[in-house]
Amino acid sequence: MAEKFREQAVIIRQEEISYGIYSMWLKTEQIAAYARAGQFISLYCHDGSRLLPRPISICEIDGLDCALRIVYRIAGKGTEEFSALRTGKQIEIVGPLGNGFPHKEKKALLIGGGIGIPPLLQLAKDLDCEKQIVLGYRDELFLKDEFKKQGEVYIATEDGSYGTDGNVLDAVRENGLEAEIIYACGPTPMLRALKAYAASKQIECWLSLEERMACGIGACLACVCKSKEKDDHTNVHNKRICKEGPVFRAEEVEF
Amino acid sequence: MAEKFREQAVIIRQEEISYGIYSMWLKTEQIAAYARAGQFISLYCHDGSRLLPRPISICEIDGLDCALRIVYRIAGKGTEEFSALRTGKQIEIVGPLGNGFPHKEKKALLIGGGIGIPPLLQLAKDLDCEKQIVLGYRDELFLKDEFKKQGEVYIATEDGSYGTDGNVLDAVRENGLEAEIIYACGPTPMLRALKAYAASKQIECWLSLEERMACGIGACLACVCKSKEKDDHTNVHNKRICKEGPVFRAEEVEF
Amino acid sequence: MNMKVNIAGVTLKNPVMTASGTFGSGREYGEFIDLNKLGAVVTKGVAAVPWEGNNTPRIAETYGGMLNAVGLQNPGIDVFVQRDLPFLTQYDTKIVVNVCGRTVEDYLCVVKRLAGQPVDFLEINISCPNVEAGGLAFGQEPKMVESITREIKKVAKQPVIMKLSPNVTDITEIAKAAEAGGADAISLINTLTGMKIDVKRRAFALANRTGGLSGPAVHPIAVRMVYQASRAVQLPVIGMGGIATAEDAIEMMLAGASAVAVGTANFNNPLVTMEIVEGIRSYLEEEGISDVKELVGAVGA
Amino acid sequence: MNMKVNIAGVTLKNPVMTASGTFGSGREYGEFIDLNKLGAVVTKGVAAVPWEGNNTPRIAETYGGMLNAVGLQNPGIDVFVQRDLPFLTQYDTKIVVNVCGRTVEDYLCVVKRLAGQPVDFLEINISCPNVEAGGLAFGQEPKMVESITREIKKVAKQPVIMKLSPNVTDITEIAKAAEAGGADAISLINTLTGMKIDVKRRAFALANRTGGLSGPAVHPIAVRMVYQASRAVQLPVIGMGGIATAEDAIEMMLAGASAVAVGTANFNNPLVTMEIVEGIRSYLEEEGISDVKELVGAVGA
Repeated sequence: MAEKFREQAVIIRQEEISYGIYSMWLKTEQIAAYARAGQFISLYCHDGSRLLPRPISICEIDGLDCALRIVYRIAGKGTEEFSALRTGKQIEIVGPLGNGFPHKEKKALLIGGGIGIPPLLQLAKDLDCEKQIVLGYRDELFLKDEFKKQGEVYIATEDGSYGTDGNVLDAVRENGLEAEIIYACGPTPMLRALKAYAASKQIECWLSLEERMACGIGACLACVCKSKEKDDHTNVHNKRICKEGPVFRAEEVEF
Repeated sequence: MAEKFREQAVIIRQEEISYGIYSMWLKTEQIAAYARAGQFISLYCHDGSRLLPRPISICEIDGLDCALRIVYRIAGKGTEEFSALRTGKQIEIVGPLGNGFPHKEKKALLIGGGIGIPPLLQLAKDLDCEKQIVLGYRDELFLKDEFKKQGEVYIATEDGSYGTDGNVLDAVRENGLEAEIIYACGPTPMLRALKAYAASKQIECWLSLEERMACGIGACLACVCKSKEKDDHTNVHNKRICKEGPVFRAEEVEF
Repeated sequence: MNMKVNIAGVTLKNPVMTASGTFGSGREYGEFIDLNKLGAVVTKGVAAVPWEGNNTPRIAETYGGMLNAVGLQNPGIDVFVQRDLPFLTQYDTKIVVNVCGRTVEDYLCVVKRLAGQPVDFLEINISCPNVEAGGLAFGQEPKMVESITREIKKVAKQPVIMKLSPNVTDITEIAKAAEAGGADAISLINTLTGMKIDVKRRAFALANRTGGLSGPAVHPIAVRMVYQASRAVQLPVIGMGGIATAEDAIEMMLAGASAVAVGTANFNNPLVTMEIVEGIRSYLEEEGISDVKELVGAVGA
Repeated sequence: MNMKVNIAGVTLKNPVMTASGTFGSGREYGEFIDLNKLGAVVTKGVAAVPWEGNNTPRIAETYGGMLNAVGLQNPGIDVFVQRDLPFLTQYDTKIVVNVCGRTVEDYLCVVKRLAGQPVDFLEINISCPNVEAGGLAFGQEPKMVESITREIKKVAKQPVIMKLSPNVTDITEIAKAAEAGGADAISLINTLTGMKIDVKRRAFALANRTGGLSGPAVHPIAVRMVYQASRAVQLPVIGMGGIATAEDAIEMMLAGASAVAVGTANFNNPLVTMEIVEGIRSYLEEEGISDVKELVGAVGA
């Protein structure tokens, strides 16, 4: 049974790194020491009108300093509240949650789209193999330079302002990228396209999915996705994204 | 029609002056310039789970600096929230509300009990006549020295630790105090006793009442008290404490 | 951009009204906002004779909401007509008079008295949980709703809005009963019956023991009922229940409301109605919608 | 100080239970709290066969609460008995199995299957608003409540708790129907039917359109219904609905609940049940009350 903790984390620093996108470093007691790339944490609001935790992917892990980095977009009042927290303020978090990415020693494509980009950063740092990183943005770039330290980076922008004019698969094709394994996180249409692409090329493919969550730990069955086979736990064709996921083999899940 | 304002006030300073009792100075835009002794302001919580304003009596008015002082007791989560506000923080307030104390040039007794003491401080400063101040506490004293600057102060404590052992009326009797007018604020049993005392001595008596409020401005009819005569506004035997009050002639109201 | 809506033949300059009982007769909030900018002012309930209301405490805060048990204190129809109505007619807004009673005759008396008066709508409160007789008792039984609606329609000279209670198993039955009785519109939801106990004193927080729950806490229940009711009848629906932001108001209209009423939120922010009017306007602009009426029932469209 | 309570002949070490559907079968929250310290664990609803539940999104946050429309996804009684029950019996706590079904036969099938199992109570869910057949449909009609209770009692080997819906005009009628059918206890409230609309997409927030509202927002409604129901019947009442603090739990007991269940609050704080147990203990100490049972129905005393 994986270790999970509820803690009062402390904001080490926070900055807006792109329009409406924030990077926050959190000092934890234990969570960072147990966290893996692709896992997430639940963050709780101070305001009493908002009860549910906000699940946010871990972007970087500093195990030595027991610190975690998250990079998130303001998507509502909860994340807006988080974005106003200054250095030294506390925030209640639970984690690490979910399974995280597998680490395989195969030639890899790491593909991130939009706010699905951050969780790939820790993975890129961890993977000790040949890796190509494809990042898709609507317009404004973020985290690009940090990924560049980890491998070759290919960019696609929807407005064509940088790199390939189009989506991440356009960038894969334009640059003739090949791999034995794909790790990806991003919007559902992108993940669907990657699932089809990986199937057609017979590439192993791992996708990090997203869904509205309540408990974040597997109890409430809110955040399920359809699975190809009957799931061991649920005994139906549903998998819990917060527990069996958020990272799944592409063939396992239907979404 | 009295001027009322909704403002973002700024905390000038705040301190705990007795166990669980806080003194807060607020910088206002306009409210302080219009406020009178015995009026109150509504303070709104930051936390979204608490919707109703907290009505708190004005303790001191600094018209020149447009500042207001309130002294309040932590009575729940709302006032607990206020007590944590530090210098420079904002708080939404509405005021000035209610009628305030009349100012008569008669030999006066100012009588306050517990958290009903603070609103008498501004009155004591304003009244330009002979005045005797009687303050009743359970045990720990507060604001005593500030009242001493305004007139002769007599203290009663329930535990007998200071001054008269008993209540404010015991102190009035013990010290043989006499007056032509009484101004009072405090717990209901104290106000009832003062009403009876003033009637028996045929002294003019003004009491500041309290009741649970919602709107604070006279619209919702939550905070009424029974009145002896049919009230002009309500057309029944009820007066709105937030609007016709909180200060009433003792004979006018039944409580 | 059009912000006007039409309810039973009467045009409101915008869909934002006040909710009865939270706004007096407009005088107090008129010190904070320009009443001319409201779609309509809905008055506190008025009865044939003055009512004293319940004992205090009449109010208790709850999580994201509040309980009230004011008990329909009101000065009676005579003072209302002589004093409050002339105040309201100074303003360029529609006037909805909320009518309450303990018996059918009570309601009819007020409705008749208002026949010649400058009133745009009558809102019939058959859903107040805080009075012993009348109120909620009339509003939970479809047959009773139909018959009281019919009686009122016989004597009413203004369009009649029946205000419905959420304390029912099936809101569509009640809405249909109001329609069958000839109502011109329905408004919902009134408050949900609730209770708060002070654990320190081990006593009821309200003198009346129970009270009506309102505020953002109940908004999802209100949206659901407005959605169900607006699909069950052909009548215009005035949606209320926990509206505190322009988003909440828009949500209510998307669910099926032709107009909305703002109640408890006034207590939290006396300027909230103005902010909601402006917020709806901004939303329409941002979304490129030229007529606010396009929002009505547009969920899932 | 005594924290024990007795429900239908079964002694719980304290009055704090979990609310069905929020706590799985205890395994997940067991990573945060000591299940031995709970009065009882109430499992997620289990049916005769596995249920897939509703489409996603199944959840939406609301002001001071949340809507869920999970739709009773469950692994079926066989897996439950083979896997989840043995997990729970490791702990020194009482086990309440929540039973759901689409037909009376479905319920009976599960109840019979549990007859020989180490289960302390059956909680019969006749009040889920999120399934097409069964659920709420059984719980809104007194005659139906009485008859399904009677059928279940015929085959049940454990005490039967009927879980009631708040989506009714008169909760006392439903409570009395459960009593007439032979129920050993009642639990309330299940969720209130609500709806949320995303104004940006102009679409329902939940795939199921409507969902069940829970959380502190609904607490005053729950307290009122527990108060009414506990005075209408002789049965023990398990109170739930928005309990998030020890104060909320005490309030519910003062209203008339013999035990309480904590649901949505677990999502806000996985340790909340432990804090509530401790908070009740502290309250009793501060108030000089030697037995938690003295709180039951003690409002106004």
